[in-house]
Amino acid sequence: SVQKTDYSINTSSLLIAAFKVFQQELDTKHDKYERLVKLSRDITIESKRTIFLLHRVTSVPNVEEVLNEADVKLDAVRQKVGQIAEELRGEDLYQFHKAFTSGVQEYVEAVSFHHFIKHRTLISLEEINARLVFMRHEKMDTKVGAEVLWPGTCVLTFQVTHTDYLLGVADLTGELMRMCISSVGNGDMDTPFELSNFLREIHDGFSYIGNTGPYEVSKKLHTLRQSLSKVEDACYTLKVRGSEIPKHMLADVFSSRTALMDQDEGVP
Amino acid sequence: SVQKTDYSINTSSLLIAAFKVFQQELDTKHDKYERLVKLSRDITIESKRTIFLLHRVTSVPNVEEVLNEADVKLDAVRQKVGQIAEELRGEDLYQFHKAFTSGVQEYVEAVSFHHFIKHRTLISLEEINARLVFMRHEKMDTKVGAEVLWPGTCVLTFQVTHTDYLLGVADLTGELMRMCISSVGNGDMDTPFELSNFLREIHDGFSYIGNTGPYEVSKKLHTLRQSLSKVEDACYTLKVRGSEIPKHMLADVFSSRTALMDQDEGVP
Amino acid sequence: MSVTEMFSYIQGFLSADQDIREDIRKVVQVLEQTAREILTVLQSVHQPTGFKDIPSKCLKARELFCTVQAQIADLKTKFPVEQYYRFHEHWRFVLQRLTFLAAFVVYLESESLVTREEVTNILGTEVDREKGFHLDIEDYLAGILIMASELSRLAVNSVTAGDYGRPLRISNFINELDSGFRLLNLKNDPLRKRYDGLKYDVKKIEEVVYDLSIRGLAKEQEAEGDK
Amino acid sequence: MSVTEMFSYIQGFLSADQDIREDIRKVVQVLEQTAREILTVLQSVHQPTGFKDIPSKCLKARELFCTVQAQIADLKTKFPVEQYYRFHEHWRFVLQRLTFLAAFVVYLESESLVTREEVTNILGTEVDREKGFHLDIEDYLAGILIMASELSRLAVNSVTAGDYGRPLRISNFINELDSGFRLLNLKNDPLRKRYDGLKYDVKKIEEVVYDLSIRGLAKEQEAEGDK
Amino acid sequence: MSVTEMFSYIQGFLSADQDIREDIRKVVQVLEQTAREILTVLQSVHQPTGFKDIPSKCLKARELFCTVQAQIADLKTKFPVEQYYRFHEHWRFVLQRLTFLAAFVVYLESESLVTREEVTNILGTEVDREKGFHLDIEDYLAGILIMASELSRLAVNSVTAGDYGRPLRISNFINELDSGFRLLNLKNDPLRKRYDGLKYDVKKIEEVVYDLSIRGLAKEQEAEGDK
Amino acid sequence: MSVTEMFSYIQGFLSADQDIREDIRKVVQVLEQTAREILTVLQSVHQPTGFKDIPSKCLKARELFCTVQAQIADLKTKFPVEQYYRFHEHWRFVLQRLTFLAAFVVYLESESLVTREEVTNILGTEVDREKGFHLDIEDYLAGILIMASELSRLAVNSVTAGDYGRPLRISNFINELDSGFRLLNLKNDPLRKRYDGLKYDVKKIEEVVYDLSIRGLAKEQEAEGDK
Amino acid sequence: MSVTEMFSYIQGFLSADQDIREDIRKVVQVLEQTAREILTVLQSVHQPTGFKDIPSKCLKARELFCTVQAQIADLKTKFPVEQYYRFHEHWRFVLQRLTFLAAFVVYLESESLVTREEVTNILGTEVDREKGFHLDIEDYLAGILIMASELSRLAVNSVTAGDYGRPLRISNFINELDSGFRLLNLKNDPLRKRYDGLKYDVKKIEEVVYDLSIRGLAKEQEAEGDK
Amino acid sequence: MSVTEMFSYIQGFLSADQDIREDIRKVVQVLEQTAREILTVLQSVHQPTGFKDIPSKCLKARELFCTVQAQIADLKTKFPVEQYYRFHEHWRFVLQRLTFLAAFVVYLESESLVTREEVTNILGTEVDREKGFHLDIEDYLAGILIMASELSRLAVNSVTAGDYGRPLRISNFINELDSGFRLLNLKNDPLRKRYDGLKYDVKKIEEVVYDLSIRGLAKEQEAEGDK
Ligand SMILES: [Mn+2]
Ligand SMILES: [Mn+2]
Repeated sequence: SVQKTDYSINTSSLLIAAFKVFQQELDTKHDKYERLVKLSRDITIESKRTIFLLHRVTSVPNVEEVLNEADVKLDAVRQKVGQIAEELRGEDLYQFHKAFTSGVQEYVEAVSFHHFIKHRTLISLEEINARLVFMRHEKMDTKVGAEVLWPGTCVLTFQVTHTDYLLGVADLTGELMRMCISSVGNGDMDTPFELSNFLREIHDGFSYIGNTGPYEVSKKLHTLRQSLSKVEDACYTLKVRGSEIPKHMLADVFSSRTALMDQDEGVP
Repeated sequence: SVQKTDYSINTSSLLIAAFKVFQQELDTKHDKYERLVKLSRDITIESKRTIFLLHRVTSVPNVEEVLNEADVKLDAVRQKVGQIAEELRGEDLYQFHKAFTSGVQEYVEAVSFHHFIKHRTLISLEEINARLVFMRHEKMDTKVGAEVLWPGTCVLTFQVTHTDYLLGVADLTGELMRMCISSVGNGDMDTPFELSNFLREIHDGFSYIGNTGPYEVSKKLHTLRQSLSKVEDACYTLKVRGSEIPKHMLADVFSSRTALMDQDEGVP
Repeated sequence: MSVTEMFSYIQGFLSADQDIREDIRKVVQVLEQTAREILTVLQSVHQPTGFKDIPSKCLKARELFCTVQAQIADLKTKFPVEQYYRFHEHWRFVLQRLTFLAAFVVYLESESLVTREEVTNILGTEVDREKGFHLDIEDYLAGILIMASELSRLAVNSVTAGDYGRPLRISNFINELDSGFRLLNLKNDPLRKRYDGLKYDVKKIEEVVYDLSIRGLAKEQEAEGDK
Repeated sequence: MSVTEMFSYIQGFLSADQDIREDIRKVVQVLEQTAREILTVLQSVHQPTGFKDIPSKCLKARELFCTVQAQIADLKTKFPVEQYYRFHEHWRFVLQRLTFLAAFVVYLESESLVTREEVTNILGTEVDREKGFHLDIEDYLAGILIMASELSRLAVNSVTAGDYGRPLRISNFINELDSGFRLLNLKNDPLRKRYDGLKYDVKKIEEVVYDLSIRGLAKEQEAEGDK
Repeated sequence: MSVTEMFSYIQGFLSADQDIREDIRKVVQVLEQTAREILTVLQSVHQPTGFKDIPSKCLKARELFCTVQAQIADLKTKFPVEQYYRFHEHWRFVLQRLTFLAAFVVYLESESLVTREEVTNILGTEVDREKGFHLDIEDYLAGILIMASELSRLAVNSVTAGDYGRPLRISNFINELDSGFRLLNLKNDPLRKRYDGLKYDVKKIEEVVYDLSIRGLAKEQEAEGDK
Repeated sequence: MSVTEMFSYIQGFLSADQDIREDIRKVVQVLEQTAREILTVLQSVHQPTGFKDIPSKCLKARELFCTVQAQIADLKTKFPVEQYYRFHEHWRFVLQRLTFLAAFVVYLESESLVTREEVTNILGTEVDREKGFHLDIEDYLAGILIMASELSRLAVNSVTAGDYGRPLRISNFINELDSGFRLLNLKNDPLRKRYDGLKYDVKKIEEVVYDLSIRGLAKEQEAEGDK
Repeated sequence: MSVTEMFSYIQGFLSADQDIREDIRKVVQVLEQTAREILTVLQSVHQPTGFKDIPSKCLKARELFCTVQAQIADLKTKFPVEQYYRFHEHWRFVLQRLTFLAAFVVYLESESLVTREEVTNILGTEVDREKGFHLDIEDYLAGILIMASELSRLAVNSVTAGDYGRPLRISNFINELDSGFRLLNLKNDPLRKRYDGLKYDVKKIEEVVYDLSIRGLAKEQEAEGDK
Repeated sequence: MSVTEMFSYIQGFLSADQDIREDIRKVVQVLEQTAREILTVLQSVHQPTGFKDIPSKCLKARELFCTVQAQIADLKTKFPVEQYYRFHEHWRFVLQRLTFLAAFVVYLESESLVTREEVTNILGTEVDREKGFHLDIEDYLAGILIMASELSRLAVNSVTAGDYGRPLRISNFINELDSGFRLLNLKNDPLRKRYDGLKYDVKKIEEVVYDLSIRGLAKEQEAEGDK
């Protein structure tokens, strides 16, 4: 067979030399992308587990304990976010955004759920970002993009984007809905109304933003509306059921029920 | 608010004890799944890079060198497959199949491409599996599912499924098509016809299987048919172009051309 | 081996695979039929008149479970024992239904949660995966969750039938179950969705208990409910 | 900060973002218009008469690139310098086209491959990402591949115009380019697809060279082609 | 026969087919209009005032079914009798709606389940498939399931209208229906999906009965409902 | 006219068209912003405290509708009046939303159905298609259906807020609306799909009324609601 | 006006609209038939024997265009003139086909590009949008692009038929067309997609010219083609 | 008849239906297997060596068609003859494939278009719909179109195999087929889509003929192909 002379062996070629540089540049980028994807998956899993843990607050007496345990878990997640920040040192965050956006959204969901349970307010983007500041000891020379505090130490930050924040909060509403239904199931008469108001505020916020936000947000609006309607229905049920008995009698009813169940406790 | 008595603190509960076991079982499974996904991604990337490397054979004089380099890369990939086998020790392969199927398919694609270039035949499933046997030194006690050869050492095997093999071979055809076009571009008059026959055999094989195979295979048939038609077109062009000059003159034409290009070589 | 031989070999494998699946499908269809029969037996407990002879209905269901055991024994012969998960999708659904039915029978008999071991005894599967045809943990959990939803219905209908003690006992049971599930880290999968449904069952039962409480109907049967 | 305030704040951010994108879109539209004009100038080299005054066409294109530089300078002012990849999609396509045009001009002038540095000079972008508005490496490569396809067309048309030396020189050039690309590990992305197209360009040019060879038409201009 | 002749002949065939479909579509549109009118008549039973004169509404609906019969008679003339399934999709939907309406009328009149024979009498179709334009069994079942969902609504509204006996009777009826459907081995098709909806209707009606029970509103009519 | 001249002329035409679309898009964006502001005002009626000052919220919404009128007046100037349907897609969505909002305001004020004429007055569009920028009848109907779903939410929340009379009135209103829609012969289009959603709203509201009835909470206001 | 009256009125409106659409659909079907007939006449120019009597084929096509004119005249009567864009989708496709056919006839007759005015004359539509049933400019352009692809086929087949001069003339024509289109700023719409196909036509024709050149077959007719 | 009896009866009916479908599926699977075997035989004509013994391949295919006839005879026994369209979807696909194979054999043997009657003879189906298991006309057309695309592949590969006369004959054949299809008024259905593919086949084959013409390879056989 007739084979053409090869050009790639012409190692002196400027063109080939240039492409060898390109090869390295591309491989480096892809490798970084892969590492970020893996970090993102880890963050997703741990955040989800934190959310599961937090749902226990509706059934345990010691809420603080759960919150602390969750905070420890979240600290571990933040360490992973720190690793992302490390990877992004001196890079353009948006260049690799697709690799870790889903993990970050899940973290926002977890941390805002934690915050809501503790403070009954919506965590702000600033508050989230304030906890994503990492101290690093530099073994080698200081790199670009990291602020030098004193020799050998620097501060790394990670900035959650507005869109990731919004998407995380949109998912939060699903967890709030679950918490609301659980509260009703546990005989809690106040939390559902509180959650309903909070969820309604978030819903109104999202409908104020409407379709000016990113496409992914609009996609989640339907689920959000369903969650709200489930919560409103739950509050409605509490109200109509409660309407059958004068308000001042409720306390009696419940104290007797609690007593009733204390007796039952030994039964598996 | 009225809060119900909690049952989860009732640590003596048999039910809760059972669910603690379930929690561990599920977490262990999910963690394993995640590790397998990561291994699969690594395998995919390295296999793809091997394929890129192998495509250089159409332009370099020393094919052996490229093949050896590719084999070294494939060895690294096999190590990763070994790690999968390690994870699957004593497990049901199919339980975690979704986690690593794409990586394994890509490995099949790479290794069968390597095999075709070397032997001009289709690698068999047995040949593939024969190279996925791993020796392991056991630090701890011997586990189930691994055959014990002598104390401290055992053999681990990984079995590529028939479906993954088929899907990998289906993807191989795309690479064969690329190789065919490259060969024509490099003035190689024989490889295209060889590739066209081989590809036609694979095509006929797939159409013999038809829709009795898994759904994913049927999906790839269209691409396969397109590849075949590109290769057939290339051979057709070689033939009609070649028809304008008597066969015995071809050698002259090409030897003069090669000479011509040798002179040019210094020009970038 | 030539390309043609290779594809013939693979085609042989694929045919065999399809035959296995066909065989499995047939047994599973029969199993589904038996499951529907057990369901029909147990459904009648929701009728006002059904509350009286729960024990006899349980016995009848137990008998049908012998048929199930035979059918599952048949199913086991249809495929290589170590390839359970290769064909899992085929029987996943029916095993969940059967687990639900077993759990429901056990609950009706003893008001306790069936263990995974008990279910495997009732259905005639293995306990350990290594031993062969077993019950996947997620399928077991799914079956339990189906039962939870049946129990919320039972709570409602037991009030209609005039049994005011049962709802409170169901409430205690289901609350403990809920606590158990809270310990699990579920993925975003069908099981998670089903578990979300459990919250509604808990809520529904809570409402029934509330209705009984404000009318003072729960108290009289308290002693009885303690059993 | 209340929920309402939070959403107002976010809404403010989103509006600002939209405004930026609107601004970028407008400049990019103007850039695309200029790119089409340069293309029209360069397209005429494919005409039988066009081969004579390639240099004058290149000069004219060079002038238009000054306009491009001004427009890119304008584009740079529309968004924060460190957020290049946030808005990348907006100008990705036009930058690839402009790279192609720059590479084509340089090839026509000197029959050599434009370097990434040269393109950044011609377009008025930065070389280093850190310095600001730069040319993404994949966009540079995409532009080069568009040119390769244009060169295969040029090889065909140069034969029509009676220039039998050019195809062989193009063939050498494009083969070296192909060797370069073989070194890269591309993902399954648009660039990979485009690179697959390069194989067809190489094949096409090879066919032209073959046609010339068997007719002995390549030889006479060999000396000329060596320049 | 030349190719042209053959294709001309085929075109004649295709035109005839399209004409038939056009004719069918027109009659089906008219049928849908009549179905909507019957629905409007029957919908008013859900109004608080509607419970009083159910008989007169049924009479009115019966009259409209005469129109339906005429329209179906017309439909039968539009296509060859043995090609029922060739055009089935065109009237499938409206026949299901009409079956629902017929079943609803019969239930309101006699609180019993309409048989397939009765539906064919009311609509003017054939009983046996062999005899011609008949009611497909799956369409009959679909119509019955639509009615089940309408009955759960009726149970709710009858309480609003102060009729506390009806829900219990509906509950019994629907339970029997549910047992009936459990005898069927449905495939994974639209009918199966619709049947899955039935359990929600069953549950809804049970909750209505529960609400009446816990308030002691069901007792007086229980004996009556037991029949 | 040379080809170049002709295409230059055509480009002029296309540019003009694109400019029109750009202008329309901008005004529509502003309209959407206003619509969202009205929505925010009206949505607050769902809050427990919101039921007290519905009138003041309506007033505020009415003020914002003046802004809408100005913006629609602006929109009218952006394109030739007879090309309404050429650009219909641009404003179709926002007009449906605005119709919903107008219908909701009118319902909150007077508990009656807004007519198409009233909507055109509130929005400042023409009544007759011939007169220019009008409200397409299908868009009017779509807006009405969006309101129906908002009313079912209002029925639920009004109970939560302790207003037990409103649900019954909403129920009557929505039933009348349903009868109206049943007169229409809708094609299989988006409107038909939306209309299918109406029956869920009807059912939902009926269940609210049921919950009030069985607890004797609806009685005091029943007489009133009957009118 | 009561709700019922209002909806009856609306139904009248909807019916009228559906009738119009039905009428339009029928005429369009007939138009499509005529278009297919013209196509059959013109297709024969691709046959080796077809090159001889192009003029007679054009005459025959011209006759059929008289039928088209009558059918379009009929179409115009089916809807109010100012609602052209309301029903545009119905005839958009066939008008593009007819434009292609008109452009092809004109090219075969005079080797020149048909203007929009000429097309409107041939089809019997209005030139100005204001005057009524016109040819939308984007549909005109789409028709032209369909012809371009037909011309690349003609270039190939004219070589087969032994006419070596035509490809070069087609090449010049299509290059001019391409330059023309490059003046347009097309959106990302179907037209843009079609235009992207043009460059394949250009390339294909260039390759035909190349094949003739390298074999010295183009020379004799070159002078002629240059005009 | 009680509800239970009625549903038992219905279940009997449904079972029978499912059994029929199961039977049909099995025979169809076997038919598909035979079809794939015929395909394997015929596909070998594309191999360089395959052109020599087309006749022997056709004979082998003819033999396999005897098996097809037996299998179709078996299929006919599986369901009542007048319910062809009830189960049409089950065999539609395989009948189209078999029609393609029959048409391909006939073309290879005699270079003529198989008629529907011939296909029915080869497959052993009825000619008239009234007579029973027939070949639906749209399935016949679909099979023909599959063959057209196979022929364009054959044209390419016959050149590779050194047979320069065949492409021209295929070209004439396919042009005639195209004219035939243009007589049909196809709806916007799968058949229409398939037909749109035909023009690519036509073009592809024309380009093959062109390549032969320009190299003077088609001449010797031209006279023959002209007939
Ligand atoms: Mn979540
Ligand atoms: Mn690949």
